[in-house]
Amino acid sequence: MEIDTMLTLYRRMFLIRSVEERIKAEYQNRNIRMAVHLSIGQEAVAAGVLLAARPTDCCLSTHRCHAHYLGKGGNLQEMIDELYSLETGCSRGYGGSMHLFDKKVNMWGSSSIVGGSIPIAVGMGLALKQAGTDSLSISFMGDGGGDEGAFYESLNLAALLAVPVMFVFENNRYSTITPQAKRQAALDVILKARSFGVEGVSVDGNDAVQVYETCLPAMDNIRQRQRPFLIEAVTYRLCAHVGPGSDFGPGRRPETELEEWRSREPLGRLASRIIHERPNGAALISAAQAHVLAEVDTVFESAKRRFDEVNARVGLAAPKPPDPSRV
Amino acid sequence: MEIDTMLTLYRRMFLIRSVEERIKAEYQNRNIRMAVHLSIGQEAVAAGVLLAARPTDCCLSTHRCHAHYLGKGGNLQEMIDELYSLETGCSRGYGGSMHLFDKKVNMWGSSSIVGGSIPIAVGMGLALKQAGTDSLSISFMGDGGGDEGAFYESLNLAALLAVPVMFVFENNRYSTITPQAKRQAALDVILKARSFGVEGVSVDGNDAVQVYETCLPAMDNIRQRQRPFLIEAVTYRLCAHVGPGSDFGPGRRPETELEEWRSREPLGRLASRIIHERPNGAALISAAQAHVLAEVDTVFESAKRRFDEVNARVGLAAPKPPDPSRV
Amino acid sequence: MEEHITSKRMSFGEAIRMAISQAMESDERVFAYGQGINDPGGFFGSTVGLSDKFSEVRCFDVPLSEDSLIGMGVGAAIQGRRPIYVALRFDFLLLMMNQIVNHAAKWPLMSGYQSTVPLTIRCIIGKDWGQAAQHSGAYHAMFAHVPGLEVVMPSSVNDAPRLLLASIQSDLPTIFVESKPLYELTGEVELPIEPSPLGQASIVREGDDITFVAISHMVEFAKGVAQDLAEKNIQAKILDLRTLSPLDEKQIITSVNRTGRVAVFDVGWQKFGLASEVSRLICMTPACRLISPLVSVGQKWEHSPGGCFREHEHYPIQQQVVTEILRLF
Amino acid sequence: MEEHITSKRMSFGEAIRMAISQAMESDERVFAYGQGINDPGGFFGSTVGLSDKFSEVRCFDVPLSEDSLIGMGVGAAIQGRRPIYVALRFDFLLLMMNQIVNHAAKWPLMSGYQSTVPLTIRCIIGKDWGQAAQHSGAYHAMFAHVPGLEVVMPSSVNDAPRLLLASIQSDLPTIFVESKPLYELTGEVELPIEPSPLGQASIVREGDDITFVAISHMVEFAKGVAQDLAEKNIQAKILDLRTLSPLDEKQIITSVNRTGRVAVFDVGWQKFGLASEVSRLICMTPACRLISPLVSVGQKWEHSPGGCFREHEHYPIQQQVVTEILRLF
Ligand SMILES: Cc1ncc(C[n+]2csc(CCOP(=O)(O)OP(=O)(O)O)c2C)c(N)n1
Ligand SMILES: Cc1ncc(C[n+]2csc(CCOP(=O)(O)OP(=O)(O)O)c2C)c(N)n1
Ligand SMILES: [Mg+2]
Ligand SMILES: [Mg+2]
Repeated sequence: MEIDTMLTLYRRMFLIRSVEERIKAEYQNRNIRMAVHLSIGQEAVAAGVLLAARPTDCCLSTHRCHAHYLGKGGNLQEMIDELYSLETGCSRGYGGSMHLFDKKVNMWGSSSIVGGSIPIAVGMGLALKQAGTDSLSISFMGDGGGDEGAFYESLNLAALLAVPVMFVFENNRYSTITPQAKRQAALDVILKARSFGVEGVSVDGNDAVQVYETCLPAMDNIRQRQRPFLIEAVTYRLCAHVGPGSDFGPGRRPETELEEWRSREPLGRLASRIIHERPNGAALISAAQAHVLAEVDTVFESAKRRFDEVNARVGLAAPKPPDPSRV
Repeated sequence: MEIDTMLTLYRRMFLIRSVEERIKAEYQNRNIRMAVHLSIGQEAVAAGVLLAARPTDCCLSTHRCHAHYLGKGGNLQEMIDELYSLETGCSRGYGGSMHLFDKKVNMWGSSSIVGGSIPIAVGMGLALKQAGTDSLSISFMGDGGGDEGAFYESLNLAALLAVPVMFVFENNRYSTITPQAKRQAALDVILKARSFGVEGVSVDGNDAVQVYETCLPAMDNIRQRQRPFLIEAVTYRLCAHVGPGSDFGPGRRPETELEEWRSREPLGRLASRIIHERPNGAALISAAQAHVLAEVDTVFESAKRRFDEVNARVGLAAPKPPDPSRV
Repeated sequence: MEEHITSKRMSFGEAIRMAISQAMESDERVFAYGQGINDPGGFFGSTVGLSDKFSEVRCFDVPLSEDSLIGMGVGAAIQGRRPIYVALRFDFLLLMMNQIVNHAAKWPLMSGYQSTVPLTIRCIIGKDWGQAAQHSGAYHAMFAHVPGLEVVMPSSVNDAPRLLLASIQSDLPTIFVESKPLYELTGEVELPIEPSPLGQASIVREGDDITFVAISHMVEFAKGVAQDLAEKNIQAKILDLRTLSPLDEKQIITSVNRTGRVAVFDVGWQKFGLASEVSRLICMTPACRLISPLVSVGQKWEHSPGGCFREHEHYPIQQQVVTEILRLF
Repeated sequence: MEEHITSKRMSFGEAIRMAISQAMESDERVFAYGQGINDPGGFFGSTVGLSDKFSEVRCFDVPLSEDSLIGMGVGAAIQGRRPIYVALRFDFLLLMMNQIVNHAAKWPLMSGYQSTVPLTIRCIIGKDWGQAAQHSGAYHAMFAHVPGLEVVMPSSVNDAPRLLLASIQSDLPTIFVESKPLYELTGEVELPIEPSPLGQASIVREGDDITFVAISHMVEFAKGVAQDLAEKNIQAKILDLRTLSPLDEKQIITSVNRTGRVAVFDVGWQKFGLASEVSRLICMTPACRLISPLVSVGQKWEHSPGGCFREHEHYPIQQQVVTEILRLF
């Protein structure tokens, strides 16, 4: 793979990571007054899939949509403004963290109802086809989406009506603290998709390069054959389901998993590869990081300042943040 | 197979057939004032599955429930009373043709919402298990049920919670006039079920003996292992989707299919076999027929007389029957 | 091409089809889909021939996957298409609630009003040949309770195509509720069909003694009652609401203010229904006083039974309503 | 075993859990299920420890298959079990509408009333840390519109377990609506918990000048308003409806008849909602006249926004309501 592509992937992942780490850090100030679902640990999926996509391809997401918004190239300042409840936010202060929207880059929003955006993505694909474009529709979902009947109806509809849609089954193996195996009697989503007439493939969702290299030809194929395709990206969420905390321990996720998956976390892996393959890799990475961190800083400071200005007028008291253990 | 079992199967099928033929004949008098969905041609499914079941097993059905009600041993007079809108009907005049109910034989009703009764059947099975019985739940559905996400959710739930339920996928290859292939991109329901963790098998749904012989061990297995199972019974509806008419011709079902399936109709097939295998087969069949026809006649005459009595009081005008082409 | 206004007598089903056909002709973004939509019977005639005329790309049959079919419509609508889903029974919309309420109705707000959802869902209600509890329900009040949705309920052959065209052209998701009894009617329809603004009631009959607020096929029922009352020298003004959401609050209040008496003719249940909403308008309007209690006509507080004798007791009976209203005077 | 009445101070979540635990102890047919039900946090404490005490057979985690999960509950209920489904957000009930309305609510009638559906569905509403449009909706009016369902909406720590027990014991499907703000409360609960009859409002405050009809956490809000008004010598009587279906029509009418003024404090939208239904009762009762227009307090006619500034404008503000009511006098 070209170094440029690898660096782009890295930069996108690092942007996602940095933004989310910053959200974590700022959350205690209680001025991001909404539920946030972080993708820390899962960045390779958004970055890999969306770098392979074209700007004209249309994307829909779930409650966990920060990474997809940023991966699609959504405006960072508008996203952070949205998290700070500002009118200048990407959803004008109506959507919040779970409903990020940026028409300019064809990020068409998300649903916080699990499975809700899947059939909508099929409809987007149908519209793109009807309009005679060769764009495709990209539907991000979690493994929780695989519990919902709507997903199977959507697979069938997409195959039956020959809709250009890429289903991205982002399998972090949990819905909140319930593992996939406690919710699904059979775990092979590729087999399921195939039984409905949709081809698919499973990839290491923590390997951005593999995700990207799988998506590129798959997307070409979708465009040319006007047929849906499914990619399962196996990954792991390093933070809590919701909020900045953690949900490991008795009755929740086992600590051992955290250790195991931390060692496979996608940024470190790609960084090693870049450094390993390129003599100046480390320098390139540092430069990319510095650039991103500066941008993130500027954006947050701006949003925070304007939040304070607005709230000086409105005067809302900082509420208690919610019970971190539940959605 | 024992001659007694074959004769019982024949008698049940002949009862279903005779009742439905009589409904067809009486329908023009406009005193059966409701939509009727006839199972003529599909009798082997109800007869075969339900003869294999025990009286304590609990059954749920769909809009096309006459055959299942009768196959389960539901009271005939109460069924016909229900069709004549009488208070003495099996659903007390509230249910009508699509909602036949007879607790005495564990016929627990039906839903005219396609797919609606499938998860309910899973719940029935769960209750039977929780109560410590070894009864099972039997869920009849059409191939239309295979379009609905609820079916796949139900497969998963049944497999996950180890529920003793027998899914009977009665595949007459059409939903109204839309063939299965125009609704489902992939047709193999056994593959689908398996991908959700439910084993299954496909049988000739016009062969009552095969249906019965497949169900018997399968049901034993469900009882013993407390695991769901699916049987696909491929069959064909010889009448119109709804009402006493026919729905063959341009834009609907091809006439050629009718010819093909008429020759494979289940009553004639079983009769030939009985006659072929037993010297006195023909006589046994005639006796069974005469007995059933006499009962059907008595039951209809009684219901008709009482309908007239009630309507002499209430004075409802006979309405126009509905457009036969639509539900 | 020069267009001149003509008019044509047609059935309710033909009028609906005409509106769809005209919408598809003038806007390539319009498409229609539904289960069995291309059946030669074509939803009581309302979709006959559309796929021949516009191809199966723009009028297509679909599986029984109600929830996702509406989701698909939402997605296409968000991308600028104008889908019309034909749902037959209103009861089937209960399978679609997640997509209608959680998605179609909310998507515009969730996007900061940067996105529209021009989706139309046609469905049919009404007592009809013993269809029983799961095939004859009327749930318009549930949808009228939800912001972001429009609920349209025509009562006549002339209004229906006009209102349907407006629904298709609207940028909000619209529930277009037809009624089985209306499919028995024929009427004169002006061509080409012009969209009729949503949110405007029409006066079907003038009268000073009592206001009848009616919708859908209950407008015909109200006319029958009004005629009987006229024989006793009581003149009812009949307002045909035509749309439940938006609701023509102004005309309702103006008329009730004038007559001081009101009867509501609904096709559904009264609790938390149209009679309730009309009452709210009355109670919240300063100096709007009723001379006599409001009369509420609709379904009995129960699901509709399958047998004809039970069904007969379930729906309102003209003579009983006349008697009830006469008691007010 | 001898039981004597004691009482204990506890949180709302503990009170709910206590009711479930007591129901499960005294009736082996009761079971509870829900997504993440056995999380150590246990739905704000309301399910903590149940699976330890009663085994995972009677308190179990489930997939995200809302529609079928309710269907499963209906089936188990028809067979005599008494399932409690814990749904968290009210918005998720929109995925279950087909099973709740087309099946649970209709099955008894469709069987000629030979079958019952003792299913309870718990859900939670309310403004809560920017949950936005899809996680804070209130749809109780939609369910109260449907015959065959019960809708229960407790407002206090003491009532909630009592009403929940009655819901579990009821043979009808019941929507039990909790509220996020209530989970902040603690209160004294009498033990053992006795079921509280459904359909009876309770008088939370006496007063002769205006009737406040309130539900769920808006009872607390109404108390605040009443206190402010008392300073101006206006005494509000507060009726806590406790259940929306059945509705205590008699107490509402009796009180409104006496005070001649009324304000409705709802957690949802007003159109086709509780304010409408209260108005219908008023309009349909002979000689029930309002001295001043009804005041309706609830959510703005829009879905709830995610951002805190928009959200702030979306919900009622005590001072504004006080001002509006003062204007009536
Ligand atoms: C229909 C529905 N049911 C339940 C919930 C509550 N909920 C919110 S996120 C979530 C977990 C979903 O898991 P998954 O789809 O795998 O996404 P992940 O959180 O792992 O990214 C749940 C159960 C919901 N939002 N929608
Ligand atoms: C959810 C739902 N969608 C649509 C319908 C309308 N409808 C009634 S019966 C039927 C055909 C169902 O086909 P299938 O399940 O194969 O049963 P069959 O009629 O062939 O026995 C349809 C579409 C319905 N009743 N319910
Ligand atoms: Mg997950
Ligand atoms: Mg079929």
